[in-house]
Amino acid sequence: GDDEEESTSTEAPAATEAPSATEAPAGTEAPAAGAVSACQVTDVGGVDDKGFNQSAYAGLQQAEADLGAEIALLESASDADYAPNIQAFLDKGCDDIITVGFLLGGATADAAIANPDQQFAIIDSDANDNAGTPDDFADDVNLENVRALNFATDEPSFIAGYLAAGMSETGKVATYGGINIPPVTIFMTGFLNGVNYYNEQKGTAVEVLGWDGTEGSFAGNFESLDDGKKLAQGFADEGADIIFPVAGPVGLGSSAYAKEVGGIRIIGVDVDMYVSNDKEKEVYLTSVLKNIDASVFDTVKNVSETGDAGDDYVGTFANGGVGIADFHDQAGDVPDELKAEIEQLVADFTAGTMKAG
Amino acid sequence: MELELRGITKRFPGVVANDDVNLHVRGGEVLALVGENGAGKSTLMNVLYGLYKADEGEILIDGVPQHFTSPRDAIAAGIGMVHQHFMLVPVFTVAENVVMGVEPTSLGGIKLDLATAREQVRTISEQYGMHLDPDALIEDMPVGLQQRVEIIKVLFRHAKIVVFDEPTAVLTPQEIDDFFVIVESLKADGKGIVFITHKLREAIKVADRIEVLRRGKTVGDADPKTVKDTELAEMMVGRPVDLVVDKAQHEPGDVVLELRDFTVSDPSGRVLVDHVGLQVRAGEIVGIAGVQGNGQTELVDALVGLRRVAGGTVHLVGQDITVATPRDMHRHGVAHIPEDRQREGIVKDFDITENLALTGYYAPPLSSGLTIDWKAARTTAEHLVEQFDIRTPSVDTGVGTLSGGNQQKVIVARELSRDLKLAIACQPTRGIDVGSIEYIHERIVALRDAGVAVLVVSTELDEVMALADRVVVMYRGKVVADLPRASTSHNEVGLYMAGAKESAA
Amino acid sequence: MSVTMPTTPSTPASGALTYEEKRHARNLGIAYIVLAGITMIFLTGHSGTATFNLDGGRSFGLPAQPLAWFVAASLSVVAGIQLWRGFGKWTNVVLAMASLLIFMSFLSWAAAGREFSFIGMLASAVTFSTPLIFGACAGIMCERSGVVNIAIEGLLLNGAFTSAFVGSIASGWPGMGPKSGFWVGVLAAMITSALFAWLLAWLAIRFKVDQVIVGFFINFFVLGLTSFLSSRVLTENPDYNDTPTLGAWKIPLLERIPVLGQILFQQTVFVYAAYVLVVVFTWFLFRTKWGLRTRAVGEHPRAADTLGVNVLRLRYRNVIMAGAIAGFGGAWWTATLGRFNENITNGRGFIALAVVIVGRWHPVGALSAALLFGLFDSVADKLSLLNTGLPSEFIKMTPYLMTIVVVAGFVGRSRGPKAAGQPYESQ
Amino acid sequence: MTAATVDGSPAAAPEEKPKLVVFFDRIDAYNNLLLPFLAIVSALIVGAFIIGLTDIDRLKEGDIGGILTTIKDAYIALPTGALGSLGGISETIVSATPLILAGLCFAVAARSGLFNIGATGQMFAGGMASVWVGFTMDGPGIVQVPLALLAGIIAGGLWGGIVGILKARTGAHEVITTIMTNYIAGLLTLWLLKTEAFQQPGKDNPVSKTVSDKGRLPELFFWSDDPSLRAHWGFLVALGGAVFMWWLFERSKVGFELRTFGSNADAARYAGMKPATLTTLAMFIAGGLAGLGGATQIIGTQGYATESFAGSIGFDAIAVALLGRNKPVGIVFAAFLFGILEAGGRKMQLETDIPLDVVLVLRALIVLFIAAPALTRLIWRLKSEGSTSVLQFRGWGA
Ligand SMILES: Nc1ncnc2c1ncn2[C@@H]1O[C@H](COP(=O)(O)OP(=O)(O)OP(=O)(O)O)[C@@H](O)[C@H]1O
Ligand SMILES: Nc1ncnc2c1ncn2[C@@H]1O[C@H](COP(=O)(O)OP(=O)(O)OP(=O)(O)O)[C@@H](O)[C@H]1O
Ligand SMILES: [Mg+2]
Ligand SMILES: [Mg+2]
Repeated sequence: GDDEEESTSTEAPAATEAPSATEAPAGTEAPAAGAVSACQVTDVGGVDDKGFNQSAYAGLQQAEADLGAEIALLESASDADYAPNIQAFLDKGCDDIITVGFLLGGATADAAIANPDQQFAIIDSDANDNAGTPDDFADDVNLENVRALNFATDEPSFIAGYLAAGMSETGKVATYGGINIPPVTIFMTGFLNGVNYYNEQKGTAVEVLGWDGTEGSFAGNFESLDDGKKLAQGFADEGADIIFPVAGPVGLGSSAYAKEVGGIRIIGVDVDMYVSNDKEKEVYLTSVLKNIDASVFDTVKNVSETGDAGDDYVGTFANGGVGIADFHDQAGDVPDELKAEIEQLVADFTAGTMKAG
Repeated sequence: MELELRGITKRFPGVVANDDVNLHVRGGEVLALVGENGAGKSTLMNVLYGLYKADEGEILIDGVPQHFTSPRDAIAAGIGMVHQHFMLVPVFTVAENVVMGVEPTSLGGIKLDLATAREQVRTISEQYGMHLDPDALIEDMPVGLQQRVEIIKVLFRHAKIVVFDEPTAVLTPQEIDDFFVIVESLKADGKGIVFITHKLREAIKVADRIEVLRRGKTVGDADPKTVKDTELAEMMVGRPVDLVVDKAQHEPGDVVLELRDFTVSDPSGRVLVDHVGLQVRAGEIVGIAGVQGNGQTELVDALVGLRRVAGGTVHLVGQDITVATPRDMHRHGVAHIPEDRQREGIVKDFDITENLALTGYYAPPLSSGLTIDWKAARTTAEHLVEQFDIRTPSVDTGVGTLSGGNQQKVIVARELSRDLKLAIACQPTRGIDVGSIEYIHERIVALRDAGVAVLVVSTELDEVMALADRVVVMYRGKVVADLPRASTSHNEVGLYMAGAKESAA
Repeated sequence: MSVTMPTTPSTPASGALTYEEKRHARNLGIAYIVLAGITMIFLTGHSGTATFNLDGGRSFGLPAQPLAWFVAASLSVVAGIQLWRGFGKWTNVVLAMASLLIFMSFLSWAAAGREFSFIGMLASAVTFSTPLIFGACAGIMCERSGVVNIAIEGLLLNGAFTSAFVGSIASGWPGMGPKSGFWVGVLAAMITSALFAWLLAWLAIRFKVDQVIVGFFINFFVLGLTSFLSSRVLTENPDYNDTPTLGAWKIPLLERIPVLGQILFQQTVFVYAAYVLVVVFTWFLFRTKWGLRTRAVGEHPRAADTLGVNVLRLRYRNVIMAGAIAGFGGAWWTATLGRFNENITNGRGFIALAVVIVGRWHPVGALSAALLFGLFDSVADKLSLLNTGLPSEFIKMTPYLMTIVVVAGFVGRSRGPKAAGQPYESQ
Repeated sequence: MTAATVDGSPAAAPEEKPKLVVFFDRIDAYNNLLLPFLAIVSALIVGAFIIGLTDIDRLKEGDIGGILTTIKDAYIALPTGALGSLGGISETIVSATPLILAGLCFAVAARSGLFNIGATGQMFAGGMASVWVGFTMDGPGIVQVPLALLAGIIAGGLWGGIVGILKARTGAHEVITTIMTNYIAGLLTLWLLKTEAFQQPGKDNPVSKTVSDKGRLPELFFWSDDPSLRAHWGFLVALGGAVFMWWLFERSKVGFELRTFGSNADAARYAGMKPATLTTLAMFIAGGLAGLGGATQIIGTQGYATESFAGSIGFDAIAVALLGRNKPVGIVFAAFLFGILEAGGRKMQLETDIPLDVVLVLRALIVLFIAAPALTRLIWRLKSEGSTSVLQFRGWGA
């Protein structure tokens, strides 16, 4: 049975993690005449944020490697940098400008309206037009030339919650965020709902520490790893044995704690942390995947092939935009029954018969 | 031991502070160094002490040229200095201040051996009869005792030449007498002493030789046995100086200031000024004599609104001003020359114009509405600089660079140059040269003659006796005597000041 | 520079403080009344018993509402006495007791009907305030000798980076394991931070550059450089960013003391080092020749100079030593997390600066201030678990708000070494 | 001043100089232009080494020529990016605008003897107030814009005033309280942006409602219809702030009191000034200036508020103010220098592969060299001048 289970749980990521493997054969046929140019503007986190900026850039780098795309990067030092950074790329004549994060929503929309022939993509935001009168928020204006890349990360988080609830020996699991903003809390809510679903299904009373649906525990930043360790220690003091940090590198502090004390499992976020954090790989039960790189790659590919970034995109289980990683070393700890249930959940989400809400 | 300074020249930007100065002192000899404010006395001594490096000239000890690059070298060569502004760390104890730099230690030179330090300090202090508690905090000590700490510092380092830069300026008469006893014993010990002072009679009294410095140059020496203070003053200033205050008879008018049961206490409730009653009439100078620390400072501070009045009333021309603020007092035509010139009286970073505007900036003619009319302020300042003979290149010069005497003149000019009912002058001539003293005294008398009520507070008995029409003596917060000047003597007032006598007054 | 005409002790300058103290006393009385009122708020909402878990399965419970009643009543009494005649020398003790009561009452309110690990909260305060203690000691050492050090943040960050980087590389050296490699990294952190501190001293002393500007320069410079190296060197070579973490080193016997054992004696070497540093530093500062001269140089450098103390050399030495301390403190991150990350110190150096001042430039004061900050930080963490209904942003404010309350309410006016920030000209 | 140079005659009537000459005397062309120039040159030389050393890939390959090209490109990009085009100038101005105001904020407090690290928090307060006015009001720009700015001033002023009151009433050290109020303001902003009153309807991200076009500060380059020229009248507001500060300290009564209090608190008390009021007022004015900076950032540059709109401006501004020696003209120049480095740094990032972090290091170097004239003099062997004046904050020391 093990074999089968394992392949199931890796199935989702396989579909997205390696777009080059599944779809990119086309990449080799990338148009030789005038390579496509793709340019990324980061938010204030910078490109090595071990989060979405870095993920997005990984997608670009892949496009460079596989499609021969010309890539460029501008890091923003402050919110006031977004507009001029986009402008710099407009002046440079990029084929596709990729902006990262909701903070860039306004600047991206402004640029997109002013330059209707320019292709844009934005991550974690539907570019919204910030111009206009107070009651005329044109967020329903669907900007043709902006491809919004969003991710239903509540789906894999839901599964992570279900899994955590099933795996917890103390009946307490925990999650925390970087700061209390939707791109972060969507994970936490998914996780909470997953745990509650498990409780409903099994009549258990597994408790979630750190998030009650509106308020909870936050590191207050995405940089201080020690905050991650402190929070993990606090959760452990309260008896939690599985922790799901949604705070970029801060989560590494929790992993360090888990490795140090043993007996605590961590659920990774964004990427398969078993792979990306070799140092503490043994603490990861699994990871919630948000395959930004694949969608960015996909966008660049679209531009290079058709000249258009493509329609708005919501990463789901169905399209491989989100996923849940392998159990790796901990596969042996997960009961088969639970594995099967997880597998079923993935299938239900993929089929659209299950909702995370 | 013999010390010789030869051809010392020291320049500051725009100033030649010492210009080819020659000087020598022998062990067992007291050399008095006198000169106007800014004549270069302190500068010369700082060169000697290794704090400044002379541009030209050399320092010889027993004929051997010395190269002092820091006070360390000077100390090692046997030179000690008691600075004009004390060099004491206020939050340290006596012992800590004394031993710093040559600390007795234990634990292999790491741990401060305070027990030994205390003992050493006590020994020296007893040897010279200075009675100092090694554990007392400097900031809690009266100035006289602080000075003794400075002296012990010097002795502790086995100095053979001791420089005293204006040691008596801040001392009470009693403290000055004690100080001279110490000087005598140092001299007897074979130490050479350089004694800088503005009080010419002191110089004549203790010195074996007097050297006069003017505008950075030595203008000659004098034999204290034969020289008269007027001669010395003329050598210093370059013109004859009137050392006695010229004061015509003047009939006082109505009561301007009246204190009744005036009481001031510190926050812990200790009474500092004890039910004082006092009257000052128009055209009258009342001098408050008293040893420092007997409540005069607090009395004035409370009077001008810088301190809370604990009880009693103050009336100015009949009006109750007990709770007036400093600004109210200014508005009422009260002038205040503060005791501590540098702390309160001036802002060192400001230029002369700004300092002259410091108390009057808020009202016409210097100001209307929200702004200050700096043009008017400048004109006024130029006028005052001329009128009060403030020596400065321009009114844009920073006050911090002026000599003490000229700083004091800035304050005097500012405070006395307007319509006044009452002028309060605290230690108006502390640390100031005879030329300026003469001038400031003249102004005060002129004020009286113009019908202003004047209150002079001075620990300098001579000053009070010279200026006052009536002498009030404070002792332990109380007024112990209120005597017409004409019918009292230095001696009598001195007794009241020392608490040896109490009058029914 | 600052000693002008010497004056008698009872001038307004020294009186100013005491006048304020008097007003302070009155304000304190009013504050008690206000606090009693606030405590009444704890009567609303939750009720039930708050359970505070200790070690070894022990715990104690506090009934939220009765406690709030009790505290509000006691505070009213205390307020009355304070306004009526004050507590004299007991003022601060009473204040501390009152604060403790309010604190417990607040916690009981927040945790009514629930439980949480009280001991974990305290232990975490001790653990995570450690870098603040090192940073603050570095700051005190500089400022006590007259050099304002805004660069604590940069020095800590450099320490964190260098210890991780060098420590990782050194563990690969022949005959060197990860543990000894780590300590090589710590040494390197101390040396490089000392070098940066030397730069601070050199620029501030030799060239009289405004000390605050140099501090900012070092902060920016270190942040830029370590971020760059982190992304270009560490990310590309994960092996260069991989040291072991130092687990708890339980002190035999002591660790078994109930409650205290877990809070104080089951910590890492860095925590113990911080406490040793505070003790040693305090002793040195107030009992040794070096300490006497250091304090003199910070208060009145010219006085020290005229006694033959080499002011500038002492400043150089102390600032460099402070750098080494901060470097060591920076290594705490590596010891705790086994790696470096961009801007990992994230403003802790500035909190340390505040700690210096709250602690009134005294190592023990700084220790208390750091612990207090750490405590409020971990209180915030616990609050976020207790579903109090407070927005997370407000909970996050706890340590910052409380610092202000403590400073305004307890510490009052604090005055640094007089000469701090001024360049010294020996001529 | 002294008997040694000035002969007895008092105040040898200083000859009346024309105003302009006095002005240029003060500017003192030599020291104020040559030195900064050499300072920048020194910084660029040191910076070149840093760029070279951080170009790890080329260094590994031993590609010295490549490194030199990078340095050359970088140093061409820096000035051309900032000043080489109208767009660059516009961006330089955009960056300089809030820095001027926040720098003035620091300087006003500094000259009143207070060390105010709180510009960040005060900008948050001002920005949030102005954005609120901006999106709730719907009047003509001529009414709405000044009102939004005023709201910024008041909110920033109050936020700073709290620090002043705490200091005046309890003695709480302003360094502590400003650090803490910065954090608090950041958290409050984040919270506010999620409240119904502020949050953009239909969105759940913490981004505020948008200020309508007429509520925005007008464009500076109004004749051009290039939308990327973002520079706005906030720049004029900032210059106005500088003039205000000049007026405050050089002309006004209050400014004189603040200055006196900043230099010698005892003398201020003696002269009848009120220390507690002055402390509070200084912090209010300082906070107001920073709040105005926040307001121009919102209703000028961004048009809406985000949780990090104050960025690191508040901190950079301390360097700006100190560089400008806490004088308005100096601050404007220093802010411009920062603006140039920011706008030029963008082009540098784009045209070379020097990462942003290294650009920041370069900036720190330039600031340092400009702040250290003695160092520059030593390097270029210029003859030394009198010592540099150093600021004093009562917080530290006397
Ligand atoms: N550090 C300095 N920088 C510039 N000028 C100075 C400095 N020290 C002293 N001067 C100037 O040098 C001259 C001599 O000053 P000095 O202090 O030696 O006078 P002094 O004779 O001691 O006066 P006083 O009797 O007032 O103490 C004065 O003009 C003074 O302004
Ligand atoms: N250090 C001081 N030395 C002298 N006078 C002082 C001092 N401090 C305050 N005063 C004066 O004492 C008076 C009252 O001061 P205090 O601070 O007690 O006022 P308060 O009425 O209690 O103030 P508040 O109402 O602001 O609490 C004021 O006129 C003030 O100028
Ligand atoms: Mg970065
Ligand atoms: Mg002198």
